[in-house]
This record gives sequence, C-alpha cells and structure tokens, in this order.
Amino acid sequence: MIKEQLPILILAVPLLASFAITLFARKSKIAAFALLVGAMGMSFVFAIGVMRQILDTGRVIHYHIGNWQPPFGIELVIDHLNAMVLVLVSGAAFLTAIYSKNTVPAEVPYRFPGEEVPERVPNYYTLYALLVTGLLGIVATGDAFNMFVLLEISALSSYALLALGGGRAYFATFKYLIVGTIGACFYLLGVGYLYIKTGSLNMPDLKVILTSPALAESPTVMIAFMLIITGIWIKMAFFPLHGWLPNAYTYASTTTSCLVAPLMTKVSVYMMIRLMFSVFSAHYIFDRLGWQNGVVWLAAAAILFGSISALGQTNLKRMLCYIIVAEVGYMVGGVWLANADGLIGATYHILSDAMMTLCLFMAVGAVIYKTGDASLYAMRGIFRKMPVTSVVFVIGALAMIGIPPTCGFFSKWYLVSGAIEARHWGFAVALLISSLINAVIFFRIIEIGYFPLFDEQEGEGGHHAHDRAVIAEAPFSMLLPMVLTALSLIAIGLYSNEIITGLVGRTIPAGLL
Amino acid sequence: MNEILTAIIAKYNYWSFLILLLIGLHAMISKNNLVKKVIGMSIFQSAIILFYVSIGYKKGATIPITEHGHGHANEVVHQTAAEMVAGFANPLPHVLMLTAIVVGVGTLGVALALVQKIHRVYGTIEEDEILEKIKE
Amino acid sequence: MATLPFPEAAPLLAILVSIAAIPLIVLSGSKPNLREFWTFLAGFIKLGLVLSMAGYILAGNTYTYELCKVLPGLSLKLTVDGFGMLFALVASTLWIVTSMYSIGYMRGLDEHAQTRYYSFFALALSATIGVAFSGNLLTMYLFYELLSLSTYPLVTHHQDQEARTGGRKYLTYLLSTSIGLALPAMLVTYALAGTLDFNVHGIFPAETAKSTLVILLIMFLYGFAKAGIMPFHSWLPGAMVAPTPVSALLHAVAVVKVGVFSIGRILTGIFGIDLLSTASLNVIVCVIAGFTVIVSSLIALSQDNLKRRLAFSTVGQLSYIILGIGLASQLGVIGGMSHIAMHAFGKITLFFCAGAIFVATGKKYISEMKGIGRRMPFTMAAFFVGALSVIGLPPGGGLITKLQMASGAMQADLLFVLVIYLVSSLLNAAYFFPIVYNAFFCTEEEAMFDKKVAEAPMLCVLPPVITAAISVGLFFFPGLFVDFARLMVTGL
Amino acid sequence: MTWDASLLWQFDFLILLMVIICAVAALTFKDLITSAVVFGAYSFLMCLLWTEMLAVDVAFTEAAVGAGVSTVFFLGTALHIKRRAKD
Amino acid sequence: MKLLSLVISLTLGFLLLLATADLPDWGDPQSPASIHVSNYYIENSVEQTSVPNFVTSVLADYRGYDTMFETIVIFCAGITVLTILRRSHRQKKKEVRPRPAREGKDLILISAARIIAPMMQIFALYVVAHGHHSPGGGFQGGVILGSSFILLALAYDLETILKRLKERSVIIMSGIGVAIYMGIGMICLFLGGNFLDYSAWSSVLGVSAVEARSHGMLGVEIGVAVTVMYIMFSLYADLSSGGEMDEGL
Repeated sequence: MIKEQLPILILAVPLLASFAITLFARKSKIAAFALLVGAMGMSFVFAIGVMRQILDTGRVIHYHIGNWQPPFGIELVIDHLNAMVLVLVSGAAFLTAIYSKNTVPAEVPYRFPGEEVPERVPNYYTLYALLVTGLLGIVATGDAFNMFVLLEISALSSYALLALGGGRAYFATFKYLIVGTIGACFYLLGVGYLYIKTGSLNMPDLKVILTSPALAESPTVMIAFMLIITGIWIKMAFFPLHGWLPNAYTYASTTTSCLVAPLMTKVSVYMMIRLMFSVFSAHYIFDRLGWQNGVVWLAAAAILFGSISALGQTNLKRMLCYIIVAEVGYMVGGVWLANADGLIGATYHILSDAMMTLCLFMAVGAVIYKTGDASLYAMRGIFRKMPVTSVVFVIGALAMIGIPPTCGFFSKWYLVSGAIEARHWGFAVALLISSLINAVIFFRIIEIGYFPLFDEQEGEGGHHAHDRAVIAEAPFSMLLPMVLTALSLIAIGLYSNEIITGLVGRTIPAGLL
Repeated sequence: MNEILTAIIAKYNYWSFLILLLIGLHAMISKNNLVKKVIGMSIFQSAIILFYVSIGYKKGATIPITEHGHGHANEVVHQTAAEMVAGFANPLPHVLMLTAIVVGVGTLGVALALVQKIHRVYGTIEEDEILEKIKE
Repeated sequence: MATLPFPEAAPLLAILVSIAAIPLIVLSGSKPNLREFWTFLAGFIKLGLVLSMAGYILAGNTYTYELCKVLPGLSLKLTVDGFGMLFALVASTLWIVTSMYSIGYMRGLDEHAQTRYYSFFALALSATIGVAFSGNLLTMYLFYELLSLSTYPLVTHHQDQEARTGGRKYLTYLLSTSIGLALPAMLVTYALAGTLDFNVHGIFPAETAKSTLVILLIMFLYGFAKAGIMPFHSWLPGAMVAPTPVSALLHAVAVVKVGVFSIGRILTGIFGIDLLSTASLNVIVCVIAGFTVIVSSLIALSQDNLKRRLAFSTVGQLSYIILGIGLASQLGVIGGMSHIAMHAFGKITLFFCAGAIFVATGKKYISEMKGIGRRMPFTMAAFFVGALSVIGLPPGGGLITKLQMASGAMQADLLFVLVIYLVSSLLNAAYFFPIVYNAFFCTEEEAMFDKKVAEAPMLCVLPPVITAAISVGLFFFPGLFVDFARLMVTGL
Repeated sequence: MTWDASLLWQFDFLILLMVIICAVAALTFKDLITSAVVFGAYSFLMCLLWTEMLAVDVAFTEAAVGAGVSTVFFLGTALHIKRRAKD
Repeated sequence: MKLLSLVISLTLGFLLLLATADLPDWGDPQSPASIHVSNYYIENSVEQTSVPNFVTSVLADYRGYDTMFETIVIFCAGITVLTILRRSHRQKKKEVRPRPAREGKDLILISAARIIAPMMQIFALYVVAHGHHSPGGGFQGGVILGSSFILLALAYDLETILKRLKERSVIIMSGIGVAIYMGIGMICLFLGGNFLDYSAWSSVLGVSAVEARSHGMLGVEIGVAVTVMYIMFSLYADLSSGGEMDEGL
C-alpha cells in the first residue's frame, strides 16, 4: 500500500511537520528542530523511493488525489524529470535542515537591537517546512492551477523567511513580494487564457487539446504562453527581470539563503521546462513561435550581466546572488537552444547548480557564523582557521568554474555542445566568458583566504606568524551537511552519465531528438 | 452602429477587466507609497478574478446550485444532462477564484505587515525617501 | 586476455598512491621523519607500479583501464602506451629525486608549512601521472586542471606579496587559456568527431574543413599554456618565486612537461601525424614553436638571475620539443618525445644546482657567481653536465634526441627548422657556457667567495649528481626512452 | 431558487464604470484612510458584479474578505504609519 | 519609473487586446471553457457526492487538494505575519509603556457589538454547515466568525478580547484547523483510499461512499472554518496593534 502512496507522502510529511511544530513544539527549539529534520529526512527517503520506482518500471506515475479521474480531479504526475527534482529539493532541504541547528537559534530571534523573540524559532521551522512543501508540491503536481496555489505557498513562506533577515531585508522583501505577486498573477492570467480556450487545467489533458491546429493558430494561446513564461521568468529572476533577487537574498539570514537561493530559482526553471514541454510542445514553441534566438541572446546577456556584476561585489552573499542570476541564464539559454543537448545540459544543471549554490552558501554561511562578517575580507586567513569549510568552499568554487570532475563541468559541457549544435556562438562564448569570470571571482577569494596575515606580517615577523592562528571551525551540525554537499558535487559529476541516460535523457520531448 | 454595439456588449467585460488590470499593474510599479502599491496589487488580483468569473458566466443560466439536497437523491431529476449543463453557470472558475481570493488576502496581510515593519525601520513608507535613507 | 604481469587497476593505483599518501602526510605532520617516510614510500610504490607495466608495454601492448563513463561515447579512461609510459617513468623517477632534494632544501632553510608543501607535492604528482596515463582528451584535461590547481599552493608557498603576484599570474595564464581555448576546442572536436579517445591515426573525419582544423590546432597549441609557447610563457618566469624544488619540479617534471606532453598527445593522438603532414599543418606548428625557440633563447641571454635564465631556457626547450613533434615525421616525433626525458634530467640538474648554490651561499645572480666552481666543485660539475645535455653536446643525453629531431626535419622536408635547431643550440651554448666558464676559470683573487663557503647539505648535492649521472647514462643507453617513443610511431 | 439571469447590460455597464472609478480613486486619494475606505467600496461593487455573473460563492467571499476584513487590515495599517501619502 | 511602468502596462494591454478579439463571446454557453471539464461537475456532482452546490463539491472534493493548500496559504500567512510583526511577550511585561487612555468605552458601540456578534456567529455556523446546499462554506463562515471577534475587539479593545481568546490558543487552533483537513485526508490513506478520497470513510461512518464524500466535505469545511477564523483574528490582532498586542485600533 505504501508503495502506491509514496508520491503524496513526499509532500504530506513536511506539511504534517509544519503544523506539528506549531502544535507541539512551540516551546522547544530542539523539538522543533528534531521534527523538521525527521520530516525532511523522511521526505527525502520517500522521494528516493519514488525515483527508484520510476527507474525500475520506467513508467510515469499518476497519482489521483481523491480518487478522481483527471482532468476532473487533481493528479500528481511524476516522471523521470520531476523524480530527479523531487530528490534534489528534498535532499537539499534535508541538508539545510541539519545545517540550521546552530544558525537559526543564533540569528533568527535577534535581528534587532533590544528585540528578542525566541518564539520565532519554532515559527521559522514551521515556515521552513511550508516552503519545502510548496516547492515539492510545485514539482509533483500535474495541474496548472494547483501549481499556482503551491507557488503562492512557497512564495508567502519565503517572504517570511527572507524578511526575518531584519533591517534592510524588510524593504527588499517587500519589493520581492510586489514583483513576485506580479509574476504569480501573470502565471494565473496565462492559465486563465489557456482555460478559456481549452476548458481544462490538467497538464497532460491540456497538451492533448493544444495539439489541435486551430489552437496553434490562436493568438490567445500565444498570449497565454507569453504570460506564463514571463511570470515564471520573473519568479526565477531571469535577466532583465532579476532586479529583486540580489537584495532579497543578500539580507536574509544564513539558513534562509541556503534554502531559498538554491531551490527557488531551480524549481522555477523546472516549472518552465515542465510547462514548455508538458503543456505546450517543442513544436509549438520552437517551430511556430520561433522566439528561441532572441531568448538565447537574452540568456547570453543574463550570463554576462550576472557574471560581471558578481565581479564587482564585495559582499560574499551578494556576489553569489549575481552568480545565481548568471546561472539562471545558463539554464534558460540551454532550454531555448531547442536541441537535446541544450535541454539535457539545462536539466542536469538544475541538479548541479542547486548543489553548487547550496555548497557555496553553506560555506559562506559558516564563515559568517564564525566571523560575523559577510564581506570578502571575512575570508581572510580562512584556510588556516576553518580548513574544512575552506575545502568545501574550494570544491564549490571549482564546480562553479566548471573544472572536472565536478558536476559543473559536465553541465557546461552539454550546454556548450548544445550551443555549438545550434550554431549559437554568442551563447557559447558567453558561457566560456562566464567560466573565466567565475574563475577570477573565486580565485580572488581563495587568494584572500590563502594569504592570511598580510598587513600584520611585518609586525609579527616573517612566515611563522600565521602558525599561531588557531583553528576555529564551525560546529559539527554545519560541517556535516557542508561536507556531504561538497561530496555530492563530485559524485554527481562522476555519475553524470548514469544521471543523464537514466533520468535526464529520458525526459527529452520527442520534438527535440 | 448596432453591430459595433453588440460587439462591445459581447466583449466589454474583457475590456473592463483589462482596464482594471492595467490600473493595478501601473500602480504596483509606479506608485511611490507602499500602501498604494499594495492597493494596486489588490486591484490587479481582483481584475484577474473578474476575468475568471467572466469565463464562468453563461447566458441564460443560473447559479451553480441545484435544488437537490441530502437524502433526496431519489427524487427524479427533471432535467436532461444537456439542460443541466446549459442551466448552470460554470462552477470551476468560481472554485479557482475562491482560492485566488484567499491567496490574495494572505498576500495582502503579509504585505501590510512588511509595510509596518518598513515604517518602523525607516520612519517612512515613501519609496524615494526609503531609498535615500538606504544610501546614507 | 592473457594474464597481466601487474594488477588490473595498476594505472589507477599509480595515480592514487600519492593521493593516498596525503592523509598520512597530514596526520604525521608533527613528526617530520615519519612524514617524509610516507612521501618516499608512496614514491617507490608508484615507481614500482609504473615499472611493473613497463615490460608489458615494451612488448608492444597497450593497456586500457576504464574508470567510469561520464558522457555518451566518452569515459574517464586510462591508457598505458609508449608515450605515457615514457612520461610516467620520467615523472616517477624524478619525483623521488626531487623529494629527496626537497627535504634537504626545506629543512636547510627551515621553511614554514612543510606539511602542506608535501601534501600538494603529492597531489601534483598524482595529476602528472594522470596526464601521462590519460586515455582520452577529457581525462587529460581533468588531470591538467588538477595539476594547475594543486601546484598553486606550491608556487605561492612563501605567502608574501611577491608570491601573490606570481601565483596570480600563474593561475591567470593557465586557467584562462585552458578554459578559454582548450575547453572550447575540445568541445568542437567532440562535436566534430564524436569521440575524444586518442588514436594514432587521428580522430577527425576526413571531410573536416581545413580552416576548422587550423583554428583548432592554434587553440590547442595556445590552450595548453603549460607548454609555454609565446606569448603565453610569462607565467613561467613569474612562477620563479616558488621554492627551488618547486621550480625544479615545475620546470623539469610536472608542469611544463605536462604541457608539452599534452600538446604532443593532441598532435599525435587527436590530429594524427598523417593529417598534420598531409594538410601541411606541421608548418604552422613549426612556425609558432620556432619563433618561441629563438626569441626565448635571446631573452635568456640577457638574464642575470640564474633561475630566470633557466626559466627562459626552459621556454625555448619546450618549444624545441613541440617543434620536433610538430614536424610530424617519424623521427621528429620519436626525438621530440624522448627529448622530454632528456631535457627533464638535464634541466632538473641545473635547477638543483641553482638551488644548492642558493642554500649554500644565498646568491641568485650569475654576475655574483664568479669562482663558485672552486668552492662547490660537485655542484658545478653536475651543472656542467646538465648544461651539456640541454645544449646537446656529448656526453649529454640531449645530443641523441636533438640529432633525431634534426633528421626528422629533413625527413619532413622542412629545412628552415634545421636552421632553427642550429641557431638555438648555438644560443644555448652562448648562455650556458659563460656561467660554467666563470665558475671554474678564474684566479683566486677574482673569485667572489671566501674559503668558508663549502658544498650545500648532502641531500642538496646528491640529487643533482644523480640526475647528472643519469643524463650521461642516457647518452650511452638512450634505448629505454627512445624505444617507448618508437613503439608509438612504428605502428603507423 | 431560479435566478433571472437575463441581466440588464446597462446596469452591468454602470457598475463596471463605478468599479473603475473607485479603483482610480482609491489610488489617487492622498489620505490613506480614505483610500482604504474607497477600496472597500471597490470590493463591494466588485462583489455586486460577480453576483450578477452568477458567481455567488465568489461574491460572498469577496464581500466578507475584500469589503470586510481587507478594509480593516488597511485601516489597521494606515493608523500605524504616516497617514498621508505623497501620491 | 512612471514612464517605464506606463510602457510595460501599455505593452501588456496591447497584447491582451490582441487576444481579446479571439476570446469567445462573453457568456457564450458553447465556449470551450464551459463544455469540457466543468460539465462533468454539473452532471455528476449530485450523483457522486450528493452535494447540490457544485462549487462546494468541486472545491472540497474534486479539487480538494487545491483547497487544502488554500487553507494552508491562510495558515502560512497567519504565521508569517505573526513572525514578522510580533514582538516579545517578555519585554512588554518589563516596560509599562505610557499610552493615552482611551476616551472611555463607547457604550452604544459595545452594546451593539454584544448583540451583533453572537448573531454573526450563529449565521457563520449556518454558512459553514449549509455550504452544501447554498452559497457559502468553510471559508466564508470562517471569515464571518473571525469578523465577529474583530468586531468585538473594535468595540472593546484588543487586550480584553485576547484575555478571552488566548493568543497561544489562536495559533494552536489555527494549526488544529489545518490538521483536521489534513487528518481527514491522511486517514483515507489508512482506510485504503487515495489521499483525500473521502469515500474511504464509508466503512468507518457506516454510510454509502457517496454519503461519506458528503460528510467528508463537511469535515474539511469545518477544518477550513476553524483555521480561517483564528487566522483572520490573528491577522487583525497583529496588524492593528503593530505586533504589540495592546489595544488595537
């Protein structure tokens, strides 16, 4: 019995945890933490179970909620693509949950001088669980409207989590709220336009209806597609709609950025892929509309803009935020290259980029946790003070640059091959330039971390000065998820062929092969 | 003249929805006062709701509730399926919009809470003044 | 398949053995003797593993070990063949010698962070062996990048301002060329050929446009900047800030040779020498490399800092090798590939000597070294032998391979290359002989050192003497390395 | 409970016009409390419109939420911040 | 900013205008939206769920999954606002802030509220319970219930009401509301059905599957009502007092 119910359990467990925390753990931080980690762990296990099921049978899982046949009821549809994303989201959430043990009690209640609200911690965990539920729900659902509702859940809870950064975070979050609402409403309106022409909300059903030639000609459907895509682009901070992201993520607390930064944008990319190929079709988008050239150029611009802006930042988190903007360009560009390699690269990059971003944010978070400083110079002497953290950071950086055998190399490989195949040299060049800029960015930081006591050196007399620096490593609860994430970067890289042939490659829509 | 009038009558709901939508969007982007932005957001959302509700309307139909009740299911349905379908407005958009309204009020609450906090931090809710204070 | 005379995973083990030594080195960081013991143990095991495969390879076999498949039609794969064996043998032999020398040098100068030094040293060697045994371009690229990164802490070992500048230059050149040129070239190659496995006949389909090939060739040549082809050479003198054993390792064993080896692999395994000569691509290689040979030799003449002079000499010699391989004639390839070994032994001797002089006297400049031969006779004798080998005079091993390359030039009918070889050898002589001459042939009054100056510590002197001896030995018995190189060419 | 659905389009048109006027007014008044109240009126008119379009459940909800609770929320906020807006 | 916004709005307006011509006529019973999925509900709702209000049956059963998340949106909003605005309880006790005394309580207002509030509550309960047959349901009823408390809080002041309606219990009760919904859905799993398949309850309730669906819907509507009521009040309390939980408006 449990086997058939696995898809719903993936989301039901975090959801249960969210109000279990409200009901039973309002007083105890530890109980709330334990509930959260337990729920995330279970959800991760279930997600892996679903993925195994799909890998074993090779069939798409349809789970009818309330036992109503689609398109009348809502169904969960899980194929190779979202099985992978489900594992990714629940896995990253699980790791971040462990990571939060020390950071949340240290940061969340004390954002203002003179204001201390310990009750915030359980609330924080509740919202954390809700956010993860929302993201998992978006990934699992097969209903266009349901996706909107879940999008709003994840958005609302992320507003709360981001706002808890305090101070400037409020205004940044407010802007995000306004922009995010515009995005969500565009999506809703787009779904409305589709509904008025098709009468259905179920994605597989919509796909069937939209194949009719009359609808392919209809301007309404085109506008619907445009609204939906624009809405999602706003949500994923695709250039030039990215303005809200750097501020919103920079001022957030450590755990929030670790959770939100890697997952929100990636889930939006997933949404884009899902809607493009499971509601509309490659044929409709690339052959009939034919906007791919423009979009890929836009993606190239996003990559360059993001990378160059990141180069100018002195705040570590803000720098990573701009890198996210660039990475979104990678994925959007990859999808819109309109060939299999590009799409494989983009899909695989969802996985690898989420883990890279997570890895870097975790390492940076640990540095902030120990030094209280988020500027580049917080990294000074970090190789000696926090050896494990710095190794994790270096692995994350190498993946970001795209050095084999980390996963970043392979996704870039596919993206560039896709660009070559599509003869889109601008995108290929943008990718390579961005790799180079990433190399500059990260080696600048590594250099700061590696050359420890520059200014003080004269005073302390020679090389032996920094031998005295003591090791002050982050607590175990932060190191463990960090190291696991870093290892996963290499594992994802080494198993890239298995991942691509087993999962990613199975999701390529027929029109692209 | 008459044709134009019928054309307008046939579609005017969509046009008024469009006007409201644009008013809301414009206010969300360009208004300086944060509360005004929030009002714009609510208008934007209700415009979309208006659009959906318009989809659900059928000429000559009635509200989507039949007279059958609990335990009366054995009372014979006097209408054929086709008559039923023609006789009731489309319930699905209504359901969707109930959800959308709820989402809207949730967003509204969060937005207003943030506005209050912003006021507490900066002492103002005018965007330009806030930006100036941030620069300092 | 017949039973192998070595463990199935021997190539992998040869790579991993020094990585495996890293935790041991780190853990025994407080006990220097134990730490150095691990370094040596790993070195000998590695050499043993490499040697265990040598016989099998000499018998004309190649051995492939596939690690994992990462992309369709593309796996991480290790192949042991003649070239790889040749290079692995050079690298693993010299590692032991360099380790020995490092101990003397590092302890003699009481350097800081020695544990880190030995750890990254081990990692760099793993990467080098990895490049040697790479079965395809992707694997080679992986280890190439690993090498760039793992040598960065070695180059910047002093962690001062100068080290920072040098290190920054080092990484900027190496990473920007490999990401900016080699990686895209690799991708295009993969898109064209559908594979990246080395094949002596080349992998490009016959219909590939010549212009594409030319562009790819140039991208590859400059992309592997470790080979120091001008204008991407200036990281090499910049990286001279490193401690001398590192310079020795960089210039003789690991880094630059990896660059040259990679280019050699690409020329022979990706383009294939048939294609190079039929499409006259070899002319391009020869012009690019020949220019570097001449210019760098001229620059070397003007350098007063001994290590910098050696560095420019290295730049020249590297292009010399590429020139040999680029001729795309059988003798040229054999000569070029075996010159990797010859030059390695010769040049490392020279660096060891420079380091020994620095340890013993603290002098860096050639103009300050008058009469040093009288105080440090063994060191300078070794220096002389090394110089002979690099110039290509008997009894240095370099002569053999230089002759082969010269005959290769005639085989390929590219006579201007012959001129380059000749001029370059003369220039080599011009910048090495004055050093040796001044070191020995001066009166007691002219000597700049008083009698107190004596030879450097034993561990600093022994290695150059050993390598010098090997250089001489190679003159008389060049067979081993040349045979390995010949294996690859005779198959054609 | 049959509803006479043949509505007068003139009446419909009037409400739409008023809705739009209210929307513009709510955004232009400089006093936030006035804005809030006008916005309440907007919601109420909107819910009339929806009733007319047979969406009674939606209208009911909007009456309770939009015209009722939302207005109170706006008022609650307006009283905690500066009441006058610049635009 | 104004110009940019105008450009964006007008572009969007233009594009949407283009599509308007293509939209089906307003109120056309033959439009695609009215013939595909929605007819199924109109035709089968009574048979399958025994609920004559199609909106309720679609809301709570056919698309019950959406509605569950709708409830969770409200719950989430409540927790969000609470987390953002609420200041510490402890601190408040430490410092007794001077505040202008309210100018006496308005007798007329209080008396009116005391009469109206219970009527509102009864009406709200009716709306919840009768949602199957008439407009209304858990959400609307919940909002009215919440408003009745808001009315009382307006007439007296927030602190007085919070003495009755403990702040802690507000949050806990809202959690319980969601838990009721979720629980009804989850128990279906143990009874052998899919998630939110209320017909699985028939064995427990001892009624037919169709009746069980109807009862299940009532159950979830109650859950919705509980959550909405408490969250609405909580939102009011937070927003009107700026998180201080003192006198409110």
